[in-house]
Amino acid sequence: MTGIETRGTVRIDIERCKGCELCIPACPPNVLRMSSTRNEIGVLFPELLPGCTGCSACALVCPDFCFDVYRYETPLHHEATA
Amino acid sequence: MTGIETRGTVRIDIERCKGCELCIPACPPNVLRMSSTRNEIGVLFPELLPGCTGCSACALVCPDFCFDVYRYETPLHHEATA
Amino acid sequence: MSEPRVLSTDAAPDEAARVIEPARPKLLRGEDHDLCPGCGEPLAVRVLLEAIEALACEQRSIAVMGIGCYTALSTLIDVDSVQALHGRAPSLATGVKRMRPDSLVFTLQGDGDMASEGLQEVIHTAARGESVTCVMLNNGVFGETGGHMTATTVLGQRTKNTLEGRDASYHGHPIGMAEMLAPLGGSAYVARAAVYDARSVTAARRMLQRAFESQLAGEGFSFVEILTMCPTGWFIPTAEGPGYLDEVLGSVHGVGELKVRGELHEHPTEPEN
Amino acid sequence: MSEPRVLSTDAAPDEAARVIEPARPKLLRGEDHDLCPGCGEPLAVRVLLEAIEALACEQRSIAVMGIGCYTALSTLIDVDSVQALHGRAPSLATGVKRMRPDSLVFTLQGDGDMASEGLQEVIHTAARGESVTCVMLNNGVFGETGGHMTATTVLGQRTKNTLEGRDASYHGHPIGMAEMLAPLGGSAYVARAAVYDARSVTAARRMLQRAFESQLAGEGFSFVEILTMCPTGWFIPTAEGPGYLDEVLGSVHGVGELKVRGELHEHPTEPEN
Amino acid sequence: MEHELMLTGIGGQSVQLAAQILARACVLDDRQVTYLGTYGGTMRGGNTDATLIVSDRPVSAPPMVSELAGALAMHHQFFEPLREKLRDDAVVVINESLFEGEAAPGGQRVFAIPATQVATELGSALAASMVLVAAYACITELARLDSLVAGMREAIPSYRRQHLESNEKALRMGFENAPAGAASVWSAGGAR
Amino acid sequence: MEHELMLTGIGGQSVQLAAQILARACVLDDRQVTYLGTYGGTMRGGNTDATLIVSDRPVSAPPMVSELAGALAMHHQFFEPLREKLRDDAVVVINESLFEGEAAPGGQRVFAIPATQVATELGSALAASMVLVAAYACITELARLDSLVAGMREAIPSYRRQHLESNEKALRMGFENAPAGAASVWSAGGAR
Amino acid sequence: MTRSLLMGSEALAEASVLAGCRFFAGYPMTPFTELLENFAVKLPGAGGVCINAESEIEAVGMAWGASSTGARAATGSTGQGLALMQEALSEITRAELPLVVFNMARGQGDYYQATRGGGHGDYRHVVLAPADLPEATDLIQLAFDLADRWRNPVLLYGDYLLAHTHEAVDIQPLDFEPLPGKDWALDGSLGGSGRSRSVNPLGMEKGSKRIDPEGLWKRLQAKHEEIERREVRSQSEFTEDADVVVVAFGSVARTVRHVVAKLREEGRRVGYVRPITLWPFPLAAVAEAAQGARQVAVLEQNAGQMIDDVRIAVAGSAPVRAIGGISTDPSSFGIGSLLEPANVRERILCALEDREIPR
Amino acid sequence: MTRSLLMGSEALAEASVLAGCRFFAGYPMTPFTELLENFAVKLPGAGGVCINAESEIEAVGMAWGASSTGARAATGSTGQGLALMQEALSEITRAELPLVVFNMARGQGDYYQATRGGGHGDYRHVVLAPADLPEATDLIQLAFDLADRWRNPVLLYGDYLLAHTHEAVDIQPLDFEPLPGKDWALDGSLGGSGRSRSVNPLGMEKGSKRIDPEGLWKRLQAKHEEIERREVRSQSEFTEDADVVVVAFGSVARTVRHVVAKLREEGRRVGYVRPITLWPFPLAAVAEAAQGARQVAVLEQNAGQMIDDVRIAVAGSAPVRAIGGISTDPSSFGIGSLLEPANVRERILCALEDREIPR
Ligand SMILES: Cc1ncc(C[n+]2csc(CCOP(=O)(O)OP(=O)(O)O)c2C)c(N)n1
Ligand SMILES: Cc1ncc(C[n+]2csc(CCOP(=O)(O)OP(=O)(O)O)c2C)c(N)n1
Ligand code: SF4
Ligand code: SF4
Ligand code: SF4
Ligand code: SF4
Ligand code: SF4
Ligand code: SF4
Ligand SMILES: [Mg+2]
Ligand SMILES: [Mg+2]
Repeated sequence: MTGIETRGTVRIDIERCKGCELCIPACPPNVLRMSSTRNEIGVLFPELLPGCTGCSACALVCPDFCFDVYRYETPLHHEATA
Repeated sequence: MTGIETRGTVRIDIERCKGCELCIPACPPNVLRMSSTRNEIGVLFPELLPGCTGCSACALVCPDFCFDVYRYETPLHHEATA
Repeated sequence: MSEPRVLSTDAAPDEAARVIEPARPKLLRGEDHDLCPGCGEPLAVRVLLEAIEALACEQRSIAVMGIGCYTALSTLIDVDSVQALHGRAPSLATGVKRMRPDSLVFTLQGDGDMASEGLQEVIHTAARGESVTCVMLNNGVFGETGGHMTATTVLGQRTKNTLEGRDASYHGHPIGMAEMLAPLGGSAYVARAAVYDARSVTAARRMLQRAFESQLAGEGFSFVEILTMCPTGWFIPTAEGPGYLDEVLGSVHGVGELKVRGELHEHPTEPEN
Repeated sequence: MSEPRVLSTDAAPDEAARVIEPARPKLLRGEDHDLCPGCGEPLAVRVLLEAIEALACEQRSIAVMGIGCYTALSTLIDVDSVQALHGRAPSLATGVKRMRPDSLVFTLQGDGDMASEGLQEVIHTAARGESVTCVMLNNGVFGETGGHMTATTVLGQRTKNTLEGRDASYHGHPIGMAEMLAPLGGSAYVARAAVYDARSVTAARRMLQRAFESQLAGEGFSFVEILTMCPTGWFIPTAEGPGYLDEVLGSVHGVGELKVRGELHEHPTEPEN
Repeated sequence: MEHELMLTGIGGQSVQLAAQILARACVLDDRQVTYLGTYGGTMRGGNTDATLIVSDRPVSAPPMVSELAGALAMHHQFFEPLREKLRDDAVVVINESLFEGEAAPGGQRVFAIPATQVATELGSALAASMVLVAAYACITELARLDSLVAGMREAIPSYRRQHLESNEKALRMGFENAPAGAASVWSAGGAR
Repeated sequence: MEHELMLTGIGGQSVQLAAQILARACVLDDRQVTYLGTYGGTMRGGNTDATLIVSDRPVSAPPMVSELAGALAMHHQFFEPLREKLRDDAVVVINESLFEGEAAPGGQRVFAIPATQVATELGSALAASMVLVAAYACITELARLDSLVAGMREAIPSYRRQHLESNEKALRMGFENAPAGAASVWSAGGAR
Repeated sequence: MTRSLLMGSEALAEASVLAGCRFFAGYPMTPFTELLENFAVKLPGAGGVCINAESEIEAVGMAWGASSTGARAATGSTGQGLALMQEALSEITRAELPLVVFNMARGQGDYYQATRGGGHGDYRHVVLAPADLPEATDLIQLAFDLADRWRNPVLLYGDYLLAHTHEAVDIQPLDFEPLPGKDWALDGSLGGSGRSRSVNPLGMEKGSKRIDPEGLWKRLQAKHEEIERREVRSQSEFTEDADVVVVAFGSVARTVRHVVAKLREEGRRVGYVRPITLWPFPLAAVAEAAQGARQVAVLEQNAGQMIDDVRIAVAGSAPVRAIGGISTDPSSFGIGSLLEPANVRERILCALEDREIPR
Repeated sequence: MTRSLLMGSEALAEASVLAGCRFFAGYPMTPFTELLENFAVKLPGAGGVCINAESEIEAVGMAWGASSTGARAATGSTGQGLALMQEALSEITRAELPLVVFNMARGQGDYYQATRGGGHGDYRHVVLAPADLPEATDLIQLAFDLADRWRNPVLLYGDYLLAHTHEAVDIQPLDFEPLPGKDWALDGSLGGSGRSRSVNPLGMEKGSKRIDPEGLWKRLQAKHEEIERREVRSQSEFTEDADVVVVAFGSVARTVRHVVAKLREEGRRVGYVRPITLWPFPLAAVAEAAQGARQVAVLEQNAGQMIDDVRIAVAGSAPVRAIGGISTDPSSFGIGSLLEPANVRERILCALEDREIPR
């Protein structure tokens, strides 16, 4: 198989996100980055890139409880770029 | 010289004495004992026997500040009994 | 250079997957809250509730809330709660526990609440060996009233009235709450946690759970201090909060278990799981 | 058997003699007081005043009085004094000292006053490194209100509500005030004395003097705890007071210097003279 | 009949104990009783008073009295305020062993009892107030000896159990050596 | 002439800072000013309002107004209470970049300024309120640009000194791109 | 129970336990100390708890916590200790918790404290002021009932005389109307159900960020107005044809009652009104008694506090005059000469004869 | 000084330092926090000290200590923090120490606390209630003067509006009559002379076992009666021919003043009395204004507290009616709609037109 292995994923409630960026460095495989557009209250929010491991770190450090974390039964494989 | 050497003495304000008896065991040469008569407020008070050294222990432990302690320039000698 | 691919995250995945960590534990209600971006307090509250769940104490817990920013979270906490005055939670917890000896009774207080306004409450409660757990969220500031120094603010820390850092000669010295409570005869479990990264958050949950276990076992008083970020009161960008916590607060208020089952630990360490 | 000879003690001796110890030091006024027979508090007050004299601070001392039996002695103390509310003396002392930085400022409090009602006052004052000396007369009871247990009452001690002795499982554990204050960053001198015999009284005077010296040298906060007899609150004959103090209170609240010039002593001992 | 009396002494609890014993004895004798102890000042070792009102109807007066039908004095110190309140026909019982000076200038009936001496002879100087209160009860017929003893047993706190014996002896000595009914408050002569 | 206006936004201090800058600018321009900031609830991150009264005589009205001659909105959330108070002839300046919905149903004069966008382009999204307040001052002629800049320099707390530059730029951008005097409060047309 | 000689404090503790009190916390202070001692002796045997708290602030906090679980709880002190509890007492009122608070006061200088409080914001406590011990053992039972009924603190205003006087009393349990259930009481059982309970003085509710303190406070105000309508209690005697109506409460009223009865026997036209509830104050009873009186004389043992309420009640229909005053002993425990019949008599005679009051 | 835009808290701190205040201690609480912040900034430069105390109880204790040395000292909080200070405040009054106390209150629900206190026993504080910032900067200077003159605490009743409103003010130092020296102030210098000083609230004196609390308290009472005679301050306008006289204080009075002036312009017969001293209350001014009025309307932002004093003043000569009420915002900081002109206007119109007040 080609591409990046993605063992897990997250659901992000971007409307609740306050843009604190705590989740970004918390992600071990570094697959979160801040968006370039803003949400309803005018802040940037995280976006997910391929390679999530479903480790939950983001959920544990998000003060606004934006992340549901899932682990795939079978890992997916993504291309790194869009 | 005969008799007991008495290097010091005390002045006792027996009217202030509340009869707690703390001075009695405090006296190293053991020359204080409680009276058999009572003072104005009805309690027994200390009496001095010969042999005081002027060590101040009684004064230091008396909660009612009854003792002035003196040391004789020249020790006296007393008979032990009256 | 091509843009990295952004995955869709607005719904649960279509593929077969199981939930590892739900956004909210069972005891955390679904509403949002108004605490500042990057605040550490919601993280502590989250793991506290998870510890209750882990011990299956959902239906026997009673929270006593102090007054600080975290107070606003009490509407999210789906356990019975009584709101105390600023500083007074340990006494209320005492009254609650004596009348409900089978309940898991805990306080949730800030450092301003516990170490400044109501310091003697927690000390007396600990000395009495009261069978309650006191939890202190320590950010070294009165967050709620604008970020002033508290009795735990560490030397060098930025606050509203120590913008150049707390200076002992002018502002006095911090009090280490865990260190003060651990030697007391009545305390059974005393620990200090922090919530600045995933590992520390997980450790905080373990310590809370062990404190609650201690209470349930009737060992005496238990205490968990949790270092939390307050970027607002520290006057720093939110993203710098975790690092500042670890380096500035954490260097003085060392993390680990100070007392377990009534035994003092000479070198506090984090509990194994 | 003939009676031992009783010497006259109603006046100064006729023979040449010098005063070794006057009944009252210069700063103790001549009136009598109404404290109980065998009370230890007047002994502590005496040596406190002597320590002031020894440092020639008669005209620069300000006392802040707590509320307890010793309060009645404030009319005997010939230094400026301000009467605080029960438990609140350390804060008053703080205000006094800040406005009179050249004065020797000290509090005189009981264990009920300092360790129960106003516990956090002294801790905050110590942590702040306030340049005052707090003196606690510790008899393990609220003497004034009838001899109930306080936060320092040692396990096994008799009080009005622990006639069979304080029992940890029912009444909780005592707080060691000196031990609690010594580790704080702001405290410079911390010691515990007792006044149950001439030697201990003399040592108490030395410790008070060293505490005051520490204050005058601007080292920070200083603290002297003094164990005192309360035969009334202990429900024992006056003559048994000293022994009870030494054996019961003294065995838990160990006498000695815990911190000198900001350095903690691992094994507290009494100061040499 | 409402009999107001006060007891006074220096410090300690013995005066209060005596008053309480008398009060309990009167209740046992089926009277209505109001009793209040007060201590002078915030200090220890000051004066201590007790006020008792004994009646055969519900007591209406407060236990702060302006006029006294009776008084008991362990010591002359602090007796002044009581003396000022004595009615002309009051009964005054004093501890002859310590009391100095005039107890009742207004012609009141005064009984001098060597209470401290009697108690000391019994081996417990502290029981002087027992001697005195029993004498008062006997002279005024305010309470019976059995009731006094029973009242004393009710009143002694658990941590003072060791004093039961000596107190009982003192009560008996006081009662038996006093002039019984010499100023009865119930008889036509003594009552008002 | 007494001009009552309110500013509203979400959380943060930027709305308060904007209000304070305008207030200081008016003082520098020799007007009487009363300004009050309020925060919604005991919580952080809630709404935040500011009320300003600018006058050429001593201000008699309290800084809690029932009717508004002007309003500034950073965001539509929390604007409702202000809308209800708008006079028919009020001036409303909104942050077009975030504001959704109708700002003034009563026919008031509404000016839409892309404040967040302008500020973001200047490299400091937080300065959006500067853009907006400067636009308001320009449109209403309530204060001069120089006074705004001077007022901003007075108002910025010491620990925020790093923002002086970007704030000044934002004020200038806001002022210079707004329709000057389009609703002057001092002119016959704008004043009441 | 049978008649036995009990100290006031003992009887009050006894009657409280009889009324179902199961929690007490306090800190010693004369003349409150013995009440604490008696609770400590009696509660454990009744399945309750008494804590010797380390301070008054901690005591009221403990009682607050106990009450939040639905237990009948009480605390107390003397006025000075109650001063320390003011923040808690006003907040407990807003949390709508029942609580019984004893003020074993030093005299009557705490009338303002009891009726107006020193807490923050608007709040009211029902204040009961017994004149003697038999009445007090009834009123304390009423206090626990009213506290639960209105979910509001009820204060019993006693003093040294009440606390320390021994009387032969026979405490009888009283019957009251059934009370609503305490569905608000915390027991933890609803955790996780979405319906967990919250005892909150700030107007916060589970599941909602919206806080409505104004709504909460207005609801309280309405409740307090209802209490004003329903719970007024007082005793009046000899007021119909009285030239002088004396108003007095508590221990002072005990002496007044005694003295007025004697004066009536002597044919003097004097009556009295004795507020039993200090709040709600018996405005109507005082107003009615004042009708036709030449003077309303207020005899309180303080610098003049209840006289405010009397003036409000009388509303100008008769002159209101203070005939009491500060009166205490060297201990300041509040047992001043004003409590003695002769002094009270003299002051009432001054009012009757329009003489100056001795100061 | 020249006119500059100052937040109320800043102006108050500035005026205090100008008045010689050299010590301040406080604990943060909205809306008091900024006052503390401003003292912390201003005092050190003026040779004074500001302590961020660890609690309100400690703050008032520190100020007490500072005052006992003769320094001009102040403390404060909001009503809730002041609740915690009640024990100290009543005792400081008995120690006869000057002290200035700020209540940056949340609304007007602390009127009872300010005027009757929640401390123990009889005591009084002078209470000054400015309506706006320029007046406040004068009154705070007066507060320091009165505190020293009477050796009694003086309380400044402010609120969120006063503390947080920015106005362009020009603080001018005021002149007062010369004050007696502070020979009671502690400096330690008389130790050992037999004449050492004692600042004591219990009636204890050096060298004597005798304690005379009654004497002390009566002396205080006489002083307080003297203050009642000498220090009453109020402002009245348009009362001569008014149908309705509105009584209001503080920030509410600011709105009332604004609205009544407009109503007069419209020809409505309405006037107002504004107590500037809440204690001593301007009984005479209110009584006088009530003469001939059809109604006295009390507009206060609480459940009805000052209305007691108004009733006492009016003494039945006109009906007294409450037209205010509880009014706050979700934060409960006290900035409710009652402070807005439109609502005040409507309520006054209700009084003029005998309509029901909206609740
Ligand atoms: C008696 C009292 N004083 C002051 C306050 C104001 N106050 C509310 S929260 C708070 C600070 C809380 O600080 P902390 O406990 O550290 O909690 P944080 O806001 O940091 O979460 C203060 C001082 C109050 N509510 N009550
Ligand atoms: C606020 C308050 N609570 C209670 C009291 C009553 N009180 C006076 S002295 C005292 C006990 C004092 O005990 P301690 O400080 O140990 O002094 P001691 O009498 O033993 O010398 C108490 C409880 C008080 N004065 N003030
Ligand atoms: S679950 Fe782990 S890997 Fe996935 S986004 Fe979150 S932190 Fe990154
Ligand atoms: S941690 Fe949460 S609130 Fe912060 S940026 Fe990430 S998703 Fe947003
Ligand atoms: S001075 Fe020493 S030797 Fe003399 S009586 Fe006193 S204790 Fe005894
Ligand atoms: S120590 Fe003092 S009070 Fe005690 S018996 Fe001796 S002389 Fe008397
Ligand atoms: S002020 Fe600090 S503690 Fe409070 S919500 Fe904001 S970040 Fe959290
Ligand atoms: S009760 Fe105890 S402390 Fe108080 S005077 Fe008596 S012996 Fe001393
Ligand atoms: Mg904090
Ligand atoms: Mg003690």
